[in-house]
Amino acid sequence: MELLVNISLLFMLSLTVIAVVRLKSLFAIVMLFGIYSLLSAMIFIALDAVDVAFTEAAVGAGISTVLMLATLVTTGRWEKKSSRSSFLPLLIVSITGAALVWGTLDMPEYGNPDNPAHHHVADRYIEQSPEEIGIPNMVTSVLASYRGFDTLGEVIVVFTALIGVLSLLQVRTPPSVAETPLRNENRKLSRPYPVLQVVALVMMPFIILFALYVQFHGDFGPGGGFQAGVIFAVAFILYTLTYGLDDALALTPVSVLKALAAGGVLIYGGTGVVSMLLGGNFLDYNVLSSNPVSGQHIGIIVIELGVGITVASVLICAFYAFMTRALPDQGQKG
Amino acid sequence: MFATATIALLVIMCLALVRAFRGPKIFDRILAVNMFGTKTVLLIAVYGFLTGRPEFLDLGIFYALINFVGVIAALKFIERLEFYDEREER
Amino acid sequence: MDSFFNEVISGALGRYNYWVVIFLMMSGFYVVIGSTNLVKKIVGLNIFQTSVFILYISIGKINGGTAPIVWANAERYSNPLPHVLILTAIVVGVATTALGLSLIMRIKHAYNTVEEDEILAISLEEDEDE
Amino acid sequence: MDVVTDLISWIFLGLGIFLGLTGAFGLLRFPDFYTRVHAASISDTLCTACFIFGLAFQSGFNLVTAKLFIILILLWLTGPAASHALVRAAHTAGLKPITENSD
Repeated sequence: MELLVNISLLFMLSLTVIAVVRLKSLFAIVMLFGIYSLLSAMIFIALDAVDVAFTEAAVGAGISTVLMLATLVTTGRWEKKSSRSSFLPLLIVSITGAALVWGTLDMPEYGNPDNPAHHHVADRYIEQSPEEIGIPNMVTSVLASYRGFDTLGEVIVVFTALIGVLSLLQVRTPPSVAETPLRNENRKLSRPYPVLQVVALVMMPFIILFALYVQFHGDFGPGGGFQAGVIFAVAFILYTLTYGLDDALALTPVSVLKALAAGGVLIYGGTGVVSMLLGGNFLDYNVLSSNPVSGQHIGIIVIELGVGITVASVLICAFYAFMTRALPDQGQKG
Repeated sequence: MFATATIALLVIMCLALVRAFRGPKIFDRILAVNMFGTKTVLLIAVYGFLTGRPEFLDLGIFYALINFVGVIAALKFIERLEFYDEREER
Repeated sequence: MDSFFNEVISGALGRYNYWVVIFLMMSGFYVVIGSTNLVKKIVGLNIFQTSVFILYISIGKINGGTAPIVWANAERYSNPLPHVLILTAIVVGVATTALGLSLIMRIKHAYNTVEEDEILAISLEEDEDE
Repeated sequence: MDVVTDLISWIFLGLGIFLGLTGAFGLLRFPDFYTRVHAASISDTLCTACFIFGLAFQSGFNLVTAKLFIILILLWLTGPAASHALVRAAHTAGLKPITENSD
């Protein structure tokens, strides 16, 4: 049965990809990319990677799709007919693909427990992490503790990407207080989607509650800082889409977001420095408390918080920068 | 019983996928994506019961959410594009 | 002869998902090198990236295993290491996608097009003018 | 007792499968966008409910059931809202429904 699910999901993925290659309407391509992400997240669930499925759905079907759509608004929705011949790319792709397939023939069979990939460190993570770190979700303990350096690097990459985006695109400054009454008056006159606004308003607190649940329940179930950060960002994206950029900017000013993005990285790095001051290695949480296991607990909760804050504020801020380009005069329009 | 439900959901997803490919209008595609997302949520729920570990329903909650936000974003940007033309989407 | 066919079939069953993933990867690659529209290239890049993720996760799957979260009834768990690697890779992926898309927006602003060959033609003209 | 709950959840799941397939065929076979929305969104709402009830009878009273009902509420909130917004956007964009005189 699991085999059948797996095969049909892979089949649907291939169909989606073929459609993406053939279509010329970029809007349709981006919508299909959303489907592609949802499907691959479903495959991750079928392959037991629940944490990864969480992240992929959030990032691929959520954030990436929204950012691509925002880009399409400024760049136009049709792909021009290419003057280039498609023969050479096809040849290169076929040769590369054939070489890769040839390479898989030497790979060990899929799913065999004796495969070399499942031994060495993986055994240790599975057998000892519940005792050493004391939390049931092995992915979180590997992510936050055993491979804490790596994760710190990733958080810094995300932060750097925000710097890049902000140096390329400006976020609009919201209108001053003097203009605000007029704007509100305008909005009352032409409320674009009252039903959506009500639904969004009802959902906002629950989304944020859910994000907090994912953030702090990440030790016990699928979830953690990365996923919770994206969910926070999704809440504000929904608000921006239904109420307009100006209201969202009034709610979360860009200066605060920038400070939070840097602050998250600081919390993460600071935990490492504190553990050094207490006599351990960098990011060695054992020394944070008299009992190593509760030290690990404290360390993981703190650094996951840092990750969550950084990811959320980076994504919200990047989204605002994109919206500034995509919907420049939404304040007047309502 | 869960196996039957899983197969039925996969068939429904395939049918929605066909509509997403064929268009013809962009709104048809968005509708198909919306339906596809709903069925994915149900598939996650049923698959959890099928494998005997139905505790990952958090994912289902989140998929429902992300699907909604995706559809709203698509509509919002379409509205802005002012590019609705009678051309068939191919 | 029979044993040869049996070997081929069992080999194919053990590797079919690697092959599908390679097909997906190559389609993404084809979009990147074959199309001239920059936004479509980004979509192709994302497809390529996601199929690499699927490859990693399928390497981590163990038959009869379950998700690597401690569970009383579990016989064995799938390998958590690829999950960690891919989880962080996905978030870095969205960060780079955002950067790429904002570059495309600037290119549209500067050249008024996002088609690769038109941009090349414009910048060649500018070079000749100088 | 077990037989009864199994039977009830079978009935719910069967109904859900039937409604889901109806909606999917409607999405595929109906002539224009507005009729497709009709087919997809109406069947979707009840289909979701049937699936969730069918699964809830299987799981009994625990956290899983609570999560199932959260999913149900969320889908009931977002599904109709999304359909409404979709039709409204299509109408604003000038998409004409097929009427008796249009052919």
